[in-house]
Amino acid sequence: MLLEPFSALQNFFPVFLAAGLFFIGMTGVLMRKNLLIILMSLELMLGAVNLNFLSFAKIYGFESAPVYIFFIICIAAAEAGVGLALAVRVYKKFKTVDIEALNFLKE
Amino acid sequence: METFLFYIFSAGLLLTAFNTIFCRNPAKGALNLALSMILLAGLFFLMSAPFLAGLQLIIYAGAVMVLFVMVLMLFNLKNELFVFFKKRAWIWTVFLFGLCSGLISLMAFSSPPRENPSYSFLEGKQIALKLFTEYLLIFEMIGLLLLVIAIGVVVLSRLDKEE
Amino acid sequence: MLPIVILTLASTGFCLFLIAIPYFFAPKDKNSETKASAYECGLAPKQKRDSQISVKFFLTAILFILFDIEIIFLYPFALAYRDFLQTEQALGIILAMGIFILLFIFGLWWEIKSKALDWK
Amino acid sequence: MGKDFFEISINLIKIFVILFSMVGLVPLLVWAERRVSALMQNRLGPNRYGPFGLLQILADLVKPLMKEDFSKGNKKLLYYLAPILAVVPPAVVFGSIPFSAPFQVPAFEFFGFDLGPYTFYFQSFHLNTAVVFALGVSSLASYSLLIAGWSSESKYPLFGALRAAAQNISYELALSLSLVGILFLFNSLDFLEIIEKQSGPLSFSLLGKDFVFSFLPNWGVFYQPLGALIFFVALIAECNRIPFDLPEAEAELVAGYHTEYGGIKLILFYIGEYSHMMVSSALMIVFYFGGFDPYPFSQETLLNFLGSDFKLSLVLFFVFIIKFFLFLFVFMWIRWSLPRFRYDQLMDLGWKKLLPWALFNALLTAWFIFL
Repeated sequence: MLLEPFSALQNFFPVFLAAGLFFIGMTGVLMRKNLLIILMSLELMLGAVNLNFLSFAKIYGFESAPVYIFFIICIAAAEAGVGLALAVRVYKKFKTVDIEALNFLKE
Repeated sequence: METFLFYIFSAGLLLTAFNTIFCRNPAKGALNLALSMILLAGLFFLMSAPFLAGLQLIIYAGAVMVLFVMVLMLFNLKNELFVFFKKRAWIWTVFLFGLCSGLISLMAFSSPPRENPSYSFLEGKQIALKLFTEYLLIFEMIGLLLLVIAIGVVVLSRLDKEE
Repeated sequence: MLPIVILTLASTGFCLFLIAIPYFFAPKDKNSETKASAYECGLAPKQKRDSQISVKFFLTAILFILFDIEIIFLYPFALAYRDFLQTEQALGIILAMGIFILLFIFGLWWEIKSKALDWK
Repeated sequence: MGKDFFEISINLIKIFVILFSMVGLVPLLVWAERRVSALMQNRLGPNRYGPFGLLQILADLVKPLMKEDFSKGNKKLLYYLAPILAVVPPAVVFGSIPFSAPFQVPAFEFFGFDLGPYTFYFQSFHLNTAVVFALGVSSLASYSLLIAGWSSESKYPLFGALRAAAQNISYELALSLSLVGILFLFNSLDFLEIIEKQSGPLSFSLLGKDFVFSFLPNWGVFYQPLGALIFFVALIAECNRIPFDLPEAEAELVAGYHTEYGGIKLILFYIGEYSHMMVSSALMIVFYFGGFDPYPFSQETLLNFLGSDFKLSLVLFFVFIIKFFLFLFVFMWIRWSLPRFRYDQLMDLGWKKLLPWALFNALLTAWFIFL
């Protein structure tokens, strides 16, 4: 009832939502200095990709979308695990989680 | 009634997504992200994909979030000062979002969606039939990936014992 | 979907109602320092509250995620198992799942052998 | 929720009835637990107030209501959120469990509205992927532990919360693996279908020949006794009950993650724990003991014996209630007969013994089905 004038856009609403969510995640990655918040917003971006896949599956009948969502969920979880393992190492070595400290490779 | 719920969930999702980024204490960010993952599972549910919603709930809200909260407790972070890395990132976001929504609306008006869609491919059994017939190779690769990560994480977290 | 939302709201509302009752009826008195301090069997809490906690909990959580993903792959396989038996290339699929489970068992065996999971 | 106004209101009332029956049952369980444990140690449980000490429940409930609502620290919101999070996930999963067979309501006329025929489900909501939903929501229960421990702002509850969450997590693995065994057997995610497949005498076909044991019911437990045992042990561990309740043990960390809570908030934690126990026994019945399936006489004979399927659903409801209380008794019985595990024994059991055996059980079922 909200998008009556753009009735064609009615079932594209989750796609816009997914785009919005994706860019919120992107700002989180770009703007925050704390390593953990960056990992969290990365999870947010991957969740938005899932939502996008599902909405296009429903709109255009994209048969194998659930399988892609399945794989994205698994890889996102595994990646979060490894990212956090590295974050723990960074915290142990540099005593801070701020990515400013990780500039030792710069000469 | 369902669409009304749909709008509530998406509004809640955007709100918690903002909170995960703009909160001072990372632990509160983790809890906000957990809430947004639960709302995302609710959205999947509303889009008639209950099996995927259940998976999302188990993996994201159940496992990933507990990991984040555990790690944040390990670090015992004080409320860090509200530190932003770069101010210009905001402009990028708004610009790209505008561009993206333009493209989507272009696509929406150009190609009409399918008429009477049958969403049978969202149930558990159909996913399995497609997963194990067409995407068998990727399935094996993910099995190997998980094994490598399991071993890597253990080795990674044991390095300090030798030091 | 709506009943689930109503059920969650109803149960949270009930808990809030229970929490609100003492807010109105129970006695309220000043919040003394000793009462606010953490409960450590009556002794004054020794040191400030933050401290270093072993990595062991973190390792369990990561291994939980990894093995949970492998279980998640078993769910659709279990659902469509009887249909796979009818298809012609059934043996290929079951073989592939056998390899996957072999990797799972090897990962678990390696965790147990490398004493990553025991606590003391 | 429903086609017409009448059905929506019926569904709404049903949701609240199921929620309040669950929360109402909790004090009764507390009382029953004290009586059962007393009789086991041949002493009399509470029997002072009212018949058989039933008014003791009232006393247990009203006293914390009147306690001063004390809270401190700067994480007030989370401090109050933890008890709520302890109660909500079990309540939601309890709503998805079918108590009895759904029955058809014929179209009838009511004050001028002609209300169409619809089926009335004996559960808050009917999901066709209920197994994954129940597992997902019950995995949210470990949040209340973590938040409670973290918002109490002191070292010991934090340790208790971490240990409780780690234990909760590692037993969830064994839980989901034994569920895989069930899915191999009944390969459907809907509770009603799983129960429907468990009716009738035990009959399966192995290597072409099929066996029928008329005296044994067709329940899940006779196909997978090992899976049932693992499922039961994992459920006990999920509810943090003895012998797995080390994180809350008095001797260890004072009271674990809910040290800093008093008054009604502690009672909410108990309500959460007991409703989790109820959900666990209900899940155990649905998966392994045939839900509301009255074995000795099959549902059809009961149907034409009783006439309308509404009466049949009522009888099946009582069958479910009997099994339900039987399992609650088993939970209490175990609580007072087994010593408490040490923490590393507890985690070893979870990872090293339960998990491989659950995997073995799933593979065994797959192998048998393949034959």
